[in-house]
Amino acid sequence: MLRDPLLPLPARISERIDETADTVTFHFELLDETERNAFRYLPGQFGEISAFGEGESTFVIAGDPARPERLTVTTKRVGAHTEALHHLYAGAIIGFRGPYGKAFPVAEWKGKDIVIAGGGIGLAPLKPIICHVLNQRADYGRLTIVYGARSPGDLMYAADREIWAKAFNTELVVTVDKGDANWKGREGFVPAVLRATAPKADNAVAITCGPPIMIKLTLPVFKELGFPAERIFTTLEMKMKCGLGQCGRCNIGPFYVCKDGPVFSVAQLQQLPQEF
Amino acid sequence: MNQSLRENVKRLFAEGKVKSVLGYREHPLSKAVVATLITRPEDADTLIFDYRCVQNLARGLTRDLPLPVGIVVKGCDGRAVSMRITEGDFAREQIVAIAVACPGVKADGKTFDERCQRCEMHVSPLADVTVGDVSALPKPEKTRAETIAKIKAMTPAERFEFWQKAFEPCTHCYACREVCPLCNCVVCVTDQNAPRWIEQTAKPSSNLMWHMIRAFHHAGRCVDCGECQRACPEGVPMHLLDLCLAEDVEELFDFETGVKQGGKWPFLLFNPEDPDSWLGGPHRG
Amino acid sequence: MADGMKISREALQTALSKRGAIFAPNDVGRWTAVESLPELGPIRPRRPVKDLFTPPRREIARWKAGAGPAEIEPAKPDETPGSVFGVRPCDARALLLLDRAFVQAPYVDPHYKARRDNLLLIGLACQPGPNCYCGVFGFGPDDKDAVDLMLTPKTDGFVAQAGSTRGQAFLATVVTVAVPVPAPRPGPRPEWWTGLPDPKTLYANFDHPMWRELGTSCMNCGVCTQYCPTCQCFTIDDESFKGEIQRLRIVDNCQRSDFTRMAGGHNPRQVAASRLRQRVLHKFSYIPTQNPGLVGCTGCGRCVELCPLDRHLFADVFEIMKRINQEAERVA
Amino acid sequence: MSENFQPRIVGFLCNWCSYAGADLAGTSRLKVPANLRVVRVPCSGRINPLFIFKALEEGADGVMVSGCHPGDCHYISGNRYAKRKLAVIRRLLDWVGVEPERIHFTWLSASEGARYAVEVGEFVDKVRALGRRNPMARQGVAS
Repeated sequence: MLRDPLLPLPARISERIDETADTVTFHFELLDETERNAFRYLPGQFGEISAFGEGESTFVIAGDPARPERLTVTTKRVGAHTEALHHLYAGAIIGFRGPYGKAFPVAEWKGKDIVIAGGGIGLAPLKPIICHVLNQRADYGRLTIVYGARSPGDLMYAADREIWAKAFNTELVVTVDKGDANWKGREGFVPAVLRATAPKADNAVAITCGPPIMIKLTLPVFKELGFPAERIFTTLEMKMKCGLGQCGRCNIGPFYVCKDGPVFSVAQLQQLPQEF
Repeated sequence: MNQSLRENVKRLFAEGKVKSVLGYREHPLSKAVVATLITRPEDADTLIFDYRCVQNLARGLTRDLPLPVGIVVKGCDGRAVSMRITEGDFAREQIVAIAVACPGVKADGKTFDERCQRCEMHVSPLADVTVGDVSALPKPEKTRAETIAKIKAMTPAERFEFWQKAFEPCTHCYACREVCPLCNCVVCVTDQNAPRWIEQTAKPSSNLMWHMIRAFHHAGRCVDCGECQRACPEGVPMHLLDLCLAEDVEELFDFETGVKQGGKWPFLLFNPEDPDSWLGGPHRG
Repeated sequence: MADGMKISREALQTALSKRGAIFAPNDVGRWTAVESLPELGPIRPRRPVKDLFTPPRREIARWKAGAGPAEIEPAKPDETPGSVFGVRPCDARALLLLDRAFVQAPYVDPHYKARRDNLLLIGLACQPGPNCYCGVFGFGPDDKDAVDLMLTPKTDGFVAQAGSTRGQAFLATVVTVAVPVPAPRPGPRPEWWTGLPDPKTLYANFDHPMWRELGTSCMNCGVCTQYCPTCQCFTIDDESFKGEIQRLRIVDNCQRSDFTRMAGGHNPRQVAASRLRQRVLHKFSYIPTQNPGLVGCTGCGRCVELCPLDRHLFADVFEIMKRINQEAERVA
Repeated sequence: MSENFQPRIVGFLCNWCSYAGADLAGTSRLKVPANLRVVRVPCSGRINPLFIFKALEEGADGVMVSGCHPGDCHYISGNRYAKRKLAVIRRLLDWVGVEPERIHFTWLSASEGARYAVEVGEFVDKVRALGRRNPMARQGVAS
């Protein structure tokens, strides 16, 4: 008998990390043995998380694709559903549907340098790329990560960042818009810090995610550094409900962000009507 | 009527009193009467006014129109515009009311609408320009009290049954909200989910909740233009509930909605002498 | 002259009730189970037949608050055989469009598929009304391609033509008399209609100022979308009452101001005219681009008939194409 | 419904007067029926009609709202606006067919503990006399 694709799979939260005041990372595992072992996903794919009784929302799977049995999502408290999610702790049952969407074309990037510019919670969709690159380090060239957040308290993935800082042929630059008393790192917006870091553009790919204003100011910097539009990637945020390309909500022109995205190159975005 | 309406609009353009005019025109293809926004004097020749102009244009007034904007208004539409000005949507000088002498409109094309049969104000209280013969306007054939008499006579149980049956067909398409000139909340209570006051799916409880809170939010504001009931694809008589409340508001607060310009919504004011008997039941002091 | 099978109302009634439940429109135009075949009017009822296949409120799963994973009860698709009497060609063709969305791999909606597989569609020819436009899409009031059995009403029963192998098999089980059937009548269309717009041209004029002018006379009340047989959009939400929780698939409406409003408040289609454009482009540009030969409309005319502001979908499409072509000629 | 019908009553008591009055009734060990579930609100002016409609929809058989006497309001005019709002809420509930006995709006000062106990007792008896659940109450998720 056909299984309803809208039916969530039960999963148990194994670990909860309060990254910032309003952002929480959940590590969870699918309860069903066979589903857990068969589950695979690629960087950039997303899933629908359910806090039972409050509905569902869309989150990118922000874990390490090489360990698919341990799923991860980073959620910011912005509405009723995320509020309900943030009341849950390790051991609680949530629902999961996925993986959905087209992934970042990591296979095509083999042999290229990777430049990543993330802002605030925008680092979540980029983390699987970094994990993938570090797992297959030899396949990729220089990895440059520029990560910015509003304040030191808003910086996420502290543990992961320590690993990235020490990784081979990898440059990690962390900045904050405004530091506080004991902040000794850089201060400045991501676009400015990116221009200062000046990663080389030839044979390199750029990926950026973050609040719309940051994307708007970062793309020109990438162009300035010589990155062509088809080698700059981002992932779009649209309201999604089904994730299957059926509920008709997340379209930009004839393309469904959940099915034909959420990953788009800037070249593709330029052809789309500016309705996102 | 059409001729003098067009001349007046052209004069308003010529005198620079308006930058755009919201009115009715007969659609060249579908032959139906639709709203139109004209910004050039020569387009005024498409403007018409007759019994087919059932729609209330006050909802179409948005801030991004070239201001000052002229608007062709019937009696009820004019009250709606007056209420919107009272509530601060527009400044008085941004609106030029082109009041037409409206004998009544016919949504079905044959008989006067029920709302027009009891209309006591055929010309808009807000009138910068008046078009048409104001003297030969029909007297109301029935009153609001008669319309709600049969509900008033029912016992509570009968009334509850009546409304359960009346709201049953509602599919929550919210056309009644979208065509109402005074339904202008940024986020409607139906779209709020923290807490979820009114559930999205059609069922007896959410239907009743929606129509009750809708009626409450129009108490003392509804200008009785009847567009909500006319727009409903399922013919739900929700405007009846507004009329019931309007009767009470006028009796309690002596406030006729949309008539006096600048009057405040009864809930934005209070009167120390408001009697305690309003609360019902035995009270001291 | 094709051959039809003369069949009496009683014979059809018994044959259908042997099969299972019979659904038909009631007096207020809603599809409900009926005991006997009702007398139907000349044209389609107010609610489209899609209500039987994608109901406005369809359960996905239910559970008790605080329940463990085991207590999640998925809703079971309804596989009971039955039949739908009085399906008009425009509603039936709309189901073919919904099949494209809900029955194509890799994501099949089992509830929709179960109803589609188990409900026999018994079509009924129409006497086209003032707001019928099936002719615009190349079929007419007698079209039998999307139904299992197309009935043409006669004084003492019907003349039936099979529209599918399933219909043919069903017809064979009923005693009938062969009768010649006239050729199908052409469908009505507006006299000023010159033809379907080119999907690419419409999409290319996404930012044309005409969309805003069309938006002036539309209040986005959404009645057209609420009653459109080809509209597939839905939302997913939980409803609960005293610890009993249901996850629901709820039919939604793209004209709603919060259809694309995100948690942070960002709303790509905030402006009313952009939602009118989304509706027109989805039907006349996006669906034809992704499915050549299909158009997201079957000309049932409910949107024209029920629009409280008397707007006309085909007049909108015609006017914007005329403006585009005029400007193209002036440039050329 | 026999006399052992125990109505469920929701009471919205304004924090400064009526809640204090209810507290006083409790500390002076007056007999107050347990049917009343109290929701404390900053002022009777805070009452949104949805509070009352939602309470009735979720199964309350009676709703009571009590604020400060006119003139005693901690926020000067909160209860005066409330009087107008509650007047229209009462009329609307009446038009919709909720029996008037299910609704009780009153003013109670912080010192009127005794009167609080009496009024709540009378109100509960009145609702019990109706002998049936409030018709607006939902029966399940789909009703």
